[in-house]
Amino acid sequence: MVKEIERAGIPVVHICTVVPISQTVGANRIVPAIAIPHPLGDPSQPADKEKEIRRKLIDKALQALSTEISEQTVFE
Amino acid sequence: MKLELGKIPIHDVKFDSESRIEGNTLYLNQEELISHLMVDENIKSITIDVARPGDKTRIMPVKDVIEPRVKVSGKGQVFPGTLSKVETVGQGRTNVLKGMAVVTTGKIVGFQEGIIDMSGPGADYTPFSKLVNLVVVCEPVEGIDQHTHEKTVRIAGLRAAAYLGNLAKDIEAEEIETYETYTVKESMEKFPDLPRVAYVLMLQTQGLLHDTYVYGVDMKHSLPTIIYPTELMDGAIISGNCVSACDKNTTYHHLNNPVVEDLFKKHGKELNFVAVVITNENVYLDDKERSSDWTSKLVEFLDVDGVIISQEGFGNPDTDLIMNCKKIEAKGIKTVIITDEYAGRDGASQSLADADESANAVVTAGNANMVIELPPMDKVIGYQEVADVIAGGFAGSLKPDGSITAELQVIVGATNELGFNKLSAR
Amino acid sequence: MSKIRVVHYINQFFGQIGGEEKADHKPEAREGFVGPGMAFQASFKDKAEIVGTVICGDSYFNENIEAETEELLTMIETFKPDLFIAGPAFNAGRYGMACGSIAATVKEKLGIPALTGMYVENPGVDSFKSKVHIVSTKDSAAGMRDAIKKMAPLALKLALGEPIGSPEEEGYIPTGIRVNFFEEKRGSERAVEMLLKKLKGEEFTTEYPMPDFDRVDPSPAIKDITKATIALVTSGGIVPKGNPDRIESSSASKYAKYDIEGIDDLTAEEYETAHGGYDPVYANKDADRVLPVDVLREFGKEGKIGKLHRYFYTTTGNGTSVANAKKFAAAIAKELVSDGVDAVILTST
Amino acid sequence: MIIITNNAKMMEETGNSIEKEYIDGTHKDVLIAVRDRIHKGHRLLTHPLSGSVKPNQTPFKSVAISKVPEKLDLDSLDIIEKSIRTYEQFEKIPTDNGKANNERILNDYREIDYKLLESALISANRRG
Repeated sequence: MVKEIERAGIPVVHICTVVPISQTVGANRIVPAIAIPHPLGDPSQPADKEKEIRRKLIDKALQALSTEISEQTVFE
Repeated sequence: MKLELGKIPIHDVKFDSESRIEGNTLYLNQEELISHLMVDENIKSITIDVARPGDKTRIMPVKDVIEPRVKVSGKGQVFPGTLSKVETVGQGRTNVLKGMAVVTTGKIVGFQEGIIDMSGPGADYTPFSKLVNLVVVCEPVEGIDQHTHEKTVRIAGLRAAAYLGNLAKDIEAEEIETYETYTVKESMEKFPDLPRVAYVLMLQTQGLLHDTYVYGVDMKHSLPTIIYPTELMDGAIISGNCVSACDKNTTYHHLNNPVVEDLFKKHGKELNFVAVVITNENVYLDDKERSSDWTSKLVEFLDVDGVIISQEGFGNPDTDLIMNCKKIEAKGIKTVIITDEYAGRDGASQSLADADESANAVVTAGNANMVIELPPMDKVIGYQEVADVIAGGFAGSLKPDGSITAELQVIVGATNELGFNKLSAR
Repeated sequence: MSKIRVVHYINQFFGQIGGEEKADHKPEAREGFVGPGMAFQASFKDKAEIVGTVICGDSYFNENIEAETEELLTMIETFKPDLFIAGPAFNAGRYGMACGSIAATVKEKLGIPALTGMYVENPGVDSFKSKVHIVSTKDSAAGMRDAIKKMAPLALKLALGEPIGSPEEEGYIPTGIRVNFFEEKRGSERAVEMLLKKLKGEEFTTEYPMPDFDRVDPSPAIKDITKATIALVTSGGIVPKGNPDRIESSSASKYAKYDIEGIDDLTAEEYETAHGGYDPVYANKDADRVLPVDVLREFGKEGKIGKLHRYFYTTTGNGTSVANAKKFAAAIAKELVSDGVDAVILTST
Repeated sequence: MIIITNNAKMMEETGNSIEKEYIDGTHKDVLIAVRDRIHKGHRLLTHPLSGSVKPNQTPFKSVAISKVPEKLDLDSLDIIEKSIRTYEQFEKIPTDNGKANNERILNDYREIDYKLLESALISANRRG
């Protein structure tokens, strides 16, 4: 999925829980997510805290999209 | 360990009152061979036929192909642990009937594949169309289960081959080829500068109709182990595999393992052929992990620089193949793998069920999904009705005139993963 | 035997109509050869004849792909060709896409052999190499002579139905289609030779390149993310409540696209997940946990991004089910490009 | 362990000591059911492409998975996904099972599927 979009010339950041799979499918910009059933959330946290977590992840994703890379990179 | 193979060319097989070899002709007393095989109480009847290269003959469904051999000198007998007593073979001299084979047929399961065409386009894809084949058609007693049926036909084939081989016991072969493997220390001293190479031979071991026996041991219950290449030449490994006609290794293939032969050709000149590591292809995933751990450990222990890995069968053995490759490469040992492909009839699909970047040196035996037209033959040896099943079932279709449109996978040995043939794909 | 009838496709530039300023040139058909067609004709000698040439502007074609392919097809058909040649397009991207697309369509719809030529990095190569033979050319028109030298004989072979040799022999880019053939040496001998080469560190060619690892070079970074239009794509199966398009819970055979204009938050009342592969409770309670529309809306208002794209794309399944995903993604990618999306955030569970 | 199967013989022969989930469906339905279980944290114990009988031949399939779900096992996921992909590849190849699959042949397929898994059970039983 990632590859085809990137092939069309659009940078993709892949936010996913299972980083090795993302690496296998050939994503170039990878941001590790929280957990499989809620990659961008944490139900154990209060709502505002959870939103904050999500904002941080998206910040990281945007930063990844703004970073020049030459090879597969995981933005921890 | 050193073995001499005495090659006795056989150009024809004829029925006669006395079984013997004269010149390049094998004369066979049919009744004698039949009664020799009828000792198995699970056999109801046996018929014997001969198919020669160029004949308009189709043999189906083929279970196994076996080359007749006999021990002339050295320890043990051929097919140790299955037909003869367990004793290490692979040294001394063995006589081989070159140019002929025993072919067993048997309808062990209803959908059994396996065609040998002695002429026509199908003949180009099977090495056995170039041999004079003594076909043993085994009819089992009623009510026998598939497992016993398989064993009965398996042993009958070996027995027939040993019977024929025995006719050559006292013949002095004109052409003798010598194969010698040294012990680890000897070979290091002899060839200090040559790259050390081992051969990882993967054997199909999954259960009913998918088994391989080593000195009589069902290989799925064994850990990977080391065997001298010359042991294979005396029948230490025999096939109990009836599925996947195109890429199963028949006993003939094990006796004439082409990787072993081609490594021996360069042995002592460009490489040092250290050993054969045999391993299994089990269904249970932990077994796969364990066995591939062991093959990589064994080749590391042998201190080799390079390894050739050959596969048998389709699908889950791809996983074993990739595990072996990956783990051996991870130890810094270079690998070349031999496999075949199922890329779809149009050749556009993914060829293997598994893949890894470390498998960067692959030899392919071709796409088994390729469709081939097999014209009608004058004679069919075996079970004609099986054609209906092969035809209607999955891989092909039988036309009223007896021609078959089928995938290459129904032809015995067509995409053999030992690299027995010249077929490839790109 | 009568001469093979050939139709040739070229763009406005090679049709001697004009450069980029004429890229919107509408399709036209002419009798005989035009431009590079002359060199092809010379190379065919009397075996084949270019009976017609079809010319179309690169932009015009690429902006109207489906309609144009139809129109061109009709034009080509009227010449009753036995063979179709497009280009060569060298490294011209839009020209390459046009050549590949038309050649593939002609081959499929008219049932005649078709051939084109491109530089290996032309985007048309990846899109069409499995559908039509593409001769490998240099990256500019300076390689025209060389291109025709390779294309003309291969074209004749295709037209005459002669067996086509390997990519190396014939000069075309490997199609990715596996074709059986007989080697000179048996497999085991090839394996031993390959191993010896690998051991010596010499070059060797694998007979089957592993497929899963074709990497795509990273796209350049977004220069100014605060101006960028960002689209959301997910394999986490987020759909409007009730799953109106019936996206399957696993092994999905389709994807869907939903308008999120005016939606600031994905609520439990409106959205859920169709994914059958994970515990859906958390995503059903708050789908933003999988598809972060809420945060991206906030970021849009705060000026951290240009804007969130009006549509999101969704399917189920996970990263490794490549087969279908590839198909969807190609379709999605095409839309994203034409919608002017600058970057994509793809979320997976 | 749990055996996911659409093979009636598997249900009959292995007795009640082993947990089984019967799938009233196709070979592919079994693979999908296995995949869903893997996503829930079960581990694959046997290879879904067991045997060299091609996926478009045999209508029967049995796969063993671990009993207790833990965290997602990536190797299992990888294998089941690849197996489904391979299945789908073979699915496209035209077949005419109606003509060929008489009861005897169906029984043979049941038997083979059963025996292949049985060979795995022997391995599995050695584990603590």
